[in-house]
Amino acid sequence: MSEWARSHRWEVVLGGVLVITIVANAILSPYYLGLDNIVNLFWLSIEKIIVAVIMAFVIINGEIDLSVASVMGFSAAVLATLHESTGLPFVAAILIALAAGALAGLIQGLVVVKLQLPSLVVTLAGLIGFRGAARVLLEDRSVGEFPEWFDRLGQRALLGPFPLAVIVFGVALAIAWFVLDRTAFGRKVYVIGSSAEVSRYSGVDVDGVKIRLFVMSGLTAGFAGVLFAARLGSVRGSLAEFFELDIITMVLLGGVSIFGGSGTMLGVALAIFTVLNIRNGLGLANVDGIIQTGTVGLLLIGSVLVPNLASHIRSRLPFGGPPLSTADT
Amino acid sequence: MNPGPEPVLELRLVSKRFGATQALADVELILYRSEVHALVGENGAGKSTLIKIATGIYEPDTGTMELGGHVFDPGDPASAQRQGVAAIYQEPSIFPDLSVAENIFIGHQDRGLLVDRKRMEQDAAEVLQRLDIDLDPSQPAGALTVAGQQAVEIAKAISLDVKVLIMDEPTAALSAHEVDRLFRQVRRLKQLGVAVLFISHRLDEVFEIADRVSVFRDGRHISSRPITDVTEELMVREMVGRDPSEFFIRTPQEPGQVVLSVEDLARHGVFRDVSFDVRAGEVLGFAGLVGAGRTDVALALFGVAPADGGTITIDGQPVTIGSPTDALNHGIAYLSEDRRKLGLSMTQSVTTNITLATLDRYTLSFGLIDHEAENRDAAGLRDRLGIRTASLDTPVDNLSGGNQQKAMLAKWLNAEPRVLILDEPTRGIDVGAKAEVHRFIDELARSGMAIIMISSDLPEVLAMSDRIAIMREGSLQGIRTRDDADQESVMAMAVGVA
Amino acid sequence: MSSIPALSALRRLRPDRLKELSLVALIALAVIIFGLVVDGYYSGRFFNRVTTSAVIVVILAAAQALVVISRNVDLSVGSTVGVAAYLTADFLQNNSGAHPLIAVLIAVAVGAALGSINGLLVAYGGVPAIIVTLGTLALFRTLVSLYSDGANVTADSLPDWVIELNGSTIVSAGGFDLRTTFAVAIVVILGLQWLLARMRWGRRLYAIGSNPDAAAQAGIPARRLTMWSFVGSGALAGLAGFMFMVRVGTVSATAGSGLELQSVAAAVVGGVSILGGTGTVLGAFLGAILIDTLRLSLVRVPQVSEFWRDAVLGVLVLISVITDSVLTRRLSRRAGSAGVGNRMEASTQAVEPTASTAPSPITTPVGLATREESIDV
Amino acid sequence: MKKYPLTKLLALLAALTLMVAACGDSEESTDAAEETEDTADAAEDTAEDAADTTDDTTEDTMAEQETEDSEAAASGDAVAISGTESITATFLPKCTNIPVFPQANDGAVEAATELGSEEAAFVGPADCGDATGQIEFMTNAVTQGVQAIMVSNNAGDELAPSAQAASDAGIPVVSWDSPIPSAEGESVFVAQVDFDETGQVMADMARNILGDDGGQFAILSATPEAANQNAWIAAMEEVLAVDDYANLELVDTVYGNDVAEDSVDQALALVDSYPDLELIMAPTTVGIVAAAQAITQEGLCDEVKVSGLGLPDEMREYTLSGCAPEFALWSFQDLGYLAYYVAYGLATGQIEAVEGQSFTAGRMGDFTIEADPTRDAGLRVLMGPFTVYNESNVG
Repeated sequence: MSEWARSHRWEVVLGGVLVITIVANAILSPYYLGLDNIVNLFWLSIEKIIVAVIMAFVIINGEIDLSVASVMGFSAAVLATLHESTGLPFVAAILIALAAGALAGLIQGLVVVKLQLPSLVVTLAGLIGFRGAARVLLEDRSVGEFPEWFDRLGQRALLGPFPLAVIVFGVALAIAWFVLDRTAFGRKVYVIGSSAEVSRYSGVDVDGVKIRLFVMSGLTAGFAGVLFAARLGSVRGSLAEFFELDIITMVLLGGVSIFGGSGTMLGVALAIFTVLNIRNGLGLANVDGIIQTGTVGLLLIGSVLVPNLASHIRSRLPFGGPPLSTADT
Repeated sequence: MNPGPEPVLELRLVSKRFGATQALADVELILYRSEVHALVGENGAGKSTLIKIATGIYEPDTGTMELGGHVFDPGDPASAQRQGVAAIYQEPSIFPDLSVAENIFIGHQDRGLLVDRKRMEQDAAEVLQRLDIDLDPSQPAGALTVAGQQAVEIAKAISLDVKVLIMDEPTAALSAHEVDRLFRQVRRLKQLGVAVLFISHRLDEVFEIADRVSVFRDGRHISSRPITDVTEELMVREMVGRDPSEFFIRTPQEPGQVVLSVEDLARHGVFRDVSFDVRAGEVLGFAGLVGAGRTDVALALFGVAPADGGTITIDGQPVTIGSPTDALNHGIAYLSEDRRKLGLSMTQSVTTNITLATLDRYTLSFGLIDHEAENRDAAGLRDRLGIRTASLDTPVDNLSGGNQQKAMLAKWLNAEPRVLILDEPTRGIDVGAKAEVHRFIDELARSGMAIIMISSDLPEVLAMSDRIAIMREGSLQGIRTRDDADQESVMAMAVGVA
Repeated sequence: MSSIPALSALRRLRPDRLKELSLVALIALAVIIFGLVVDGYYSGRFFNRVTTSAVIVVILAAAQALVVISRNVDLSVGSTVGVAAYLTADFLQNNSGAHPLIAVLIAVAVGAALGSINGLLVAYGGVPAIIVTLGTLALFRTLVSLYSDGANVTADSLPDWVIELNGSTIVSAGGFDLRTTFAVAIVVILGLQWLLARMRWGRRLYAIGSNPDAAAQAGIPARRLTMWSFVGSGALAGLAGFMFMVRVGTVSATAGSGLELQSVAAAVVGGVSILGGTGTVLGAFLGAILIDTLRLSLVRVPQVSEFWRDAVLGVLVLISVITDSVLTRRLSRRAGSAGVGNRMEASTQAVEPTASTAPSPITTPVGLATREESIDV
Repeated sequence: MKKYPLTKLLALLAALTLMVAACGDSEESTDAAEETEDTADAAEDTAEDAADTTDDTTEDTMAEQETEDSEAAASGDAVAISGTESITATFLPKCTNIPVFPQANDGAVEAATELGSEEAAFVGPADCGDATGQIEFMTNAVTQGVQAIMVSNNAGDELAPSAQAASDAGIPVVSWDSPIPSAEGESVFVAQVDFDETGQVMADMARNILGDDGGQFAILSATPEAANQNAWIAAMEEVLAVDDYANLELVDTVYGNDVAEDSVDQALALVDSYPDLELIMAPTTVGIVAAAQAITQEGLCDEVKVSGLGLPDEMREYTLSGCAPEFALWSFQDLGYLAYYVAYGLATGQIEAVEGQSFTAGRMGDFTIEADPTRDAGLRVLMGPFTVYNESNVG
């Protein structure tokens, strides 16, 4: 146990913060522990956190995808446009929308890999471009009147109190953990993030893994966009605008190194839970949105700073332990 | 050659302990003005700790240091430099984006806040000239070879007016030709009154350059003598505490079928007309200067930088190799010369590194990794190669250089290649580990593997190879059998005087 | 090849200069193409539009370059602009008689103060810059929102000189104005370019970004310099905040949001490597001008409707980046092979990937940064 | 008419696919991108054709008549809403950083104090760009079990599911400033002015400024998504179709996203693109002041005027300088006050959200709930009136 705790120091810190948050929320708000609230807590940010899970893969792999929020908007816009102007079965429209998301990821992945451009720049262009594509499709219109079953999937509980999206998130998290921690693909993601050249020299298909990740990122963003459309019941060109920084914040808070090669799905999950609980607790206490954002910002800095300072102080003490390693330096 | 009578740096009864490890125990070392003092010892002997103490990275637990007769307590490398002690490492720590001149003067432009680029370049040119180094001060340092970068570091030390220059394995990445040039610079340093502490695993170099030699073992100071008083055998015995006769073993055997055959291989602007073949059970050595194109041929065979002309034949079948995956599928593996950047994923565990190239073998359904099988194989290789590590889950970064080298070798052995290309397989590892690596090479050859060994260590190539291919400026000069090759003839071909 | 005079001139250029040249070529290309599509495009009016509009991003791109060169990033610049703009405007509405320079000083001081928070956390707190500035991006915004309590400062309550400053012109020729704000931006850019190239600390910033470990060994006070680079970045963002107030007149608590990504885009398009160590302030300036020219030109192309603009802009940015990197790579390859062809060590450099000690920003296929291996001592 | 988005979608997907195919070679990908632009142009033409035919909503004369009828019918039995108990409520603006919303909240606080009730929680997203951020606050309010929710809807029907959830939980949802278009989950909309009247007022201001000869003008709106702005613009376009306004030529509609900087850029782009432009009409408090600022700074006040909906505090200087001779707005404080009265009345059961319900809202007097003529479904309370500001009354 202590061995595990030592190698997962980040997760331990986050777990502590999460527990404190939960206890504080439970004491401060009588509404917090209700089942409805707990479901809502996930449901209200479900699209962001689903994308955060795949973003963790991309960042561990040493890349970044800034275009996710725009791809969410783009896929949803494709879905809405097909629904509005063709007689296509709605399920087919959904599939095409998902394919559009995957295609967006594929294009960016190919540019990154084949032209060897930094993904930061490529996906920054994607961020502008795919948002633009969504606006091209929808202009100033809001498209709704989706089939009732679709709206219901987004808005009503499906299994017990859980809406589809929350179930999807749970499954996605489990699959992500499995893939990252247990499979050869996950291993490659880490090793490439740690050193792409070593991987290349070891016969790992670096380009293939990267392209697959970008496609997965696009596909997941597309999926999240479709889920969002179902939850909102209608789609506009601005859907999910500005989500990217929130998503990246959650991943980095989860202890994933921006330089790639390290981070765990457990850490990302804990970071997601922590952020959601803090926002929910503050929301129930009628604290303004901007202060919620600021609190998350403070937490992001504090969660790296405090262990750093603690280890600094400890290293000054006689018989102190070895310095804490931070998530990324 | 009399060592100058004037002591510059004196370390007395210096000790340093890390947790349970006594890294240094009451060691003594005295450097005199205008001498080259060699420090030898196996990895873990305490050389690195000593350097770090002398350059202010560590503080000694006990003991005293004096520089020029005054107490020397540097505190940090910058302050050590200011007081006159600087160090140069095996991997030069230069600024790739800055010019040569800027690299030389970056730490100590004391002419106010402004940088007078012209004057700086003039000054740099002057320093370089004093050392007989032929470099353009305005060119970016990142475009230099390792040797060039080291020369920049030496120039930097000279511009700092250092009294003591510590050189930590400066020749590890250099070809013989470049080593000669480095030694010229070292002798020039000596003339300028500098005390040079020279650390190397290559004993022949120690005999060539050093005035005195100190041996360390297990954190203790074993001996310090004038070079004229020691023999190679004595030095090795003191270093390892055992008999040196077990080095460079090679069991002669009859090679088998041709496994790999290369015909007119070329890559535009890099190498051309390279033809050779390698048989099962044979070691084909590749000699030549660094930059002669040996590594490029290896990279072409391994598919990293594929050839654009010629044919590669394996077991009589022509093959196309466009990527490392292709190469591995055809049974070709390549052990890189650059362990840290290309060989090992430093932050990952020993097991992860060993199975990295063979991950598919441990993949069950759903892509699940069979941890049990993976750990079993890794443990097997650990035992077979004698990799010393706390556990298989330890990041390879925590292993010593020799054990890292063995872990890298384990990765490729696990791939069970038919053709194994070893690029500088013993660079920067100590005598003991080197012998072990050589023993493996021999063992692998006996098991029927075809081995291509690139090495800048000429005695090593001569001792280990059945045949030796010599390259110069991108073309193959010729292939000699072991019997009709010696240091002089191979070197002559490599530098083009033959 | 080397017989072509232009090429032999090119090969004497440092990579940074090549990059700047290729950006100038791209801007010229964009101007020519848009000139064919937009009536009256070559007018002083459009020039004035771009120069006044680009001022804010230009200064921010320089701020970003300052930290990115030392292998950091400052995502909080947009929020810093907001805080500085709001506090300065708030000061002016309460002290309308204050001298303009006092207002500039306040804006710069506020920015520098916020920058020093970032700097302290990064340099002395050991927190990676992206985490710190992602955090302060939110925090600074929260602070200004709380301070403003939803109230805007409007042009109405600001002294007249604030509104007049944006239109004030130093020289004018044929409708082409040199606006005061743009002139200030130019002075800032050239000054910073000069400082980074010629001042000791400027070269040291490059050194830190180029190889942090070597910088530590060379005795470069990396922490102090990192600290100051953030203070500088903050101060410039503060100046940009002042410019924001001058240009927009109405300042709300959300002033300047979104500018962080724009500044990163400008700097990166301008050739400042996100891996640190390379790039120039001049390049960042050109990057900002390129993006702003594209953006403002597109608004004026009648064939591109409101809803197509972002999509086209995204594609254009991508094309610029691709063209630029291909151009730079080709030129530097030719220049490189022509220049050192005879030297054995150097000639193998181009093809032997193992020998170079640091990944070049252009050829390294990674997103943000490669892990820096610590040196084995 | 329904076909054009599909054309565009196909063009876009085709272009993207081309880019993938051409990715290996950067020159080719440039070609592909050019092709995107070409197809863009083609699709764009179709889009413009279609836009001309989209507007046919309720005839505004009909709407006015209806309003008068229902007021007459119900004025007899107005319930005077009085303070009986303290209720918990949430007052949810589009965002907290645009001054009109805190002003509205001041009105709500005033009403709560009069009624002896607890102040409603004033919470919301920080940024109006965050269109779906209100959902979270709405949902939290339901979790907290508040007794009433007052919301200025920033999205379209995206808020409807959560409003419906609130309704299902028995919480009255009173929208103010900007309604939920489908009226799903909404009890009643407290309208500041009649949306058709907004179109009329804007058209009148344009005619006053441009004179009888008329001339070219353009609209600088908030975001393409903003429901109330879009309704006002549509209403204005209808008015323009009438003969009296035939000389007024609307040349373009652009969006400044309610961001000052973007609005400045867009205003200047309009001036550059249309040399004969004489007026920028900005039905948003952010856009109007940004446009006025830009025009003033560039010294173009003599050629181009600014009008629209603006805050007197922000616009005073430009009105006095003649740059923005006329603009209009209503009192947001009154709007918040009235919204709170309605919400309180519904929460305490004093009134019901049915057509014809009349009530007295403190200092503001009598109102009647009526069918909302600007939406297919939904009820509204019409506050009114508009105040048109010019140099005589801007203060």
